Amino acid sequence: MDFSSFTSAEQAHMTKIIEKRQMTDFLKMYANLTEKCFNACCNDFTSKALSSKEDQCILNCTEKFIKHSERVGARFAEANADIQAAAQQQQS
Amino acid sequence: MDFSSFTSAEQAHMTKIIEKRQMTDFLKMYANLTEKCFNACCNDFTSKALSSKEDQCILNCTEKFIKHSERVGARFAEANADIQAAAQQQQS
Amino acid sequence: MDFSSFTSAEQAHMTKIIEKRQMTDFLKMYANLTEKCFNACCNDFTSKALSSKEDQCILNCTEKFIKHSERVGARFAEANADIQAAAQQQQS
Amino acid sequence: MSFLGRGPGNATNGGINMDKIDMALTELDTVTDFFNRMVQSCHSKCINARYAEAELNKGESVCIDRCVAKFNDVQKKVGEKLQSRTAANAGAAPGGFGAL
Amino acid sequence: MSFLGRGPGNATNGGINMDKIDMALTELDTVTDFFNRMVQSCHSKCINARYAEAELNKGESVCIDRCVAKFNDVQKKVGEKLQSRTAANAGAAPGGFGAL
Amino acid sequence: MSFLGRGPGNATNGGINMDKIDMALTELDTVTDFFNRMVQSCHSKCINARYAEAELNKGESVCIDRCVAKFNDVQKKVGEKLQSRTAANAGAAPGGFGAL
Repeated sequence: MDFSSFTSAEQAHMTKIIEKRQMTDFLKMYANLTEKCFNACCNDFTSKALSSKEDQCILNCTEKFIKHSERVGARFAEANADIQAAAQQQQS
Repeated sequence: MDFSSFTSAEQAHMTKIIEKRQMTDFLKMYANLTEKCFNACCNDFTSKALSSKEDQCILNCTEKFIKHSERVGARFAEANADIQAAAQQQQS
Repeated sequence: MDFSSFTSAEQAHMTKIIEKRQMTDFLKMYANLTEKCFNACCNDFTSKALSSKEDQCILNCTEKFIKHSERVGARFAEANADIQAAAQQQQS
Repeated sequence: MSFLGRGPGNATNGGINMDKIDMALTELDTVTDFFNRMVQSCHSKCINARYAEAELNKGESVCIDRCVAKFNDVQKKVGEKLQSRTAANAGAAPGGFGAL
Repeated sequence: MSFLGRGPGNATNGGINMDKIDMALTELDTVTDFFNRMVQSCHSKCINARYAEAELNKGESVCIDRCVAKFNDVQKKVGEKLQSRTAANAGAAPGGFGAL
Repeated sequence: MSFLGRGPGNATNGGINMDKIDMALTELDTVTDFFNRMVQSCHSKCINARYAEAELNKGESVCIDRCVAKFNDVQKKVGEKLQSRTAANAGAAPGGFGAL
């Protein structure tokens, strides 16, 4: 996004909103990750305690999801940079 | 919905909100359609380019989803009209 | 949640917001239940009327979902009470 | 949500009754949510996921019409069930859920 | 969201500290979201989708109890993992995720 | 949503143009929504759900890269299709959907 047309008051206001969004986005990601890893790893309800196998699955699932998100984010950022470079090329 | 009890100021305010909703609803539909058609059409990741088969599938999926939504919308509107006619019948 | 640090004006404001949330949460639960029970019970579209079998399935699905939610809620509340009791134990 | 934004006490703002607006928006959101779920459910029940063509075929079209009718009936049935349960619990029944 | 509605600067409105209200609402939304996902997950893990009867049977009831316990454990484990990752990245660890 | 909170008329608040903020937030929400759906879709397409290890293996990594490229292409294609449809219906085409 391009904030160059924003006044400094507008930028400060926007920063405050974005900071709040980052917190709520993080909390949503946390809830989503809990649900996803629970659904993938827990299929045995003959006991209420997590088995060591389930436990390991949860740890791997969490770690792998974060790495996955980071990789998607990196590729996504590259693709957006390419689009903007192409747009600027066209304008000049 | 029945806006007959709204003052003209309230109606103008409501119109402004609904216009904004229509835009955000459209953007959500666009994201949802992208996700749905991608999931239905793309299953081969041996290449990063869309195959001509995937390409055609995406076009058909998009077109068909819109026609589907329009048909559901038409039937839904008819059903609501029937309900309101029945309610008026009962009142008179 | 702990509202002990809230002024009475803040508590009154919060109560008003929570009441509104309860209504919208109920409406969302209603829509979700409609979708879930429809998807589980309706698989025959050779007729537009609900069969008596589908009808019974919808009633059972609704009733069972509510009982399920209530049981999950009861266990969830117990678990939270345990956590808070443990936290207080640690503090004293 | 809007309660929060406004702060307390100013339910009327520039001649506009914000509580009335709020209620109308809740109704709009509820109908929209319900409609979107109907679109999704009937799509997965009726539309062939191979997407060999762009048009709805005859079978799909008929299926959609019946699906909408059934979905509406289910919405009504679930609403009645919730209402009778609420009535049994709370002693009194609020206004009907049958028609949104 | 409420920041937007209010505009800047008026964090206190009629003796009400809006930031405090905001934080309480974020907490409420988080617990509600978490609870709703637990209901959905345990429903798909434990409840037979044929709906031959309206009552929870013995097996389903026991499954729900265990499912809630496991879901809570998973939430804690995922929180600890996220926390240790954040701590490793940022140098310092914020307050615990374990209990909402 | 923020229109509601603010009430009418005060589109400028303390030197801040709220409509500009609103538009920037809509853009932010749209990109975030799109990105989250890409993460979910590529996760279910590329990541083995057994979770025997914590690292992305070679096959998964390559799959993610291609998945992001394809998802972006699909987003563009769907946008063009929606645009040509809207143009056909309304007579005139609005600004492009291709790039968010």
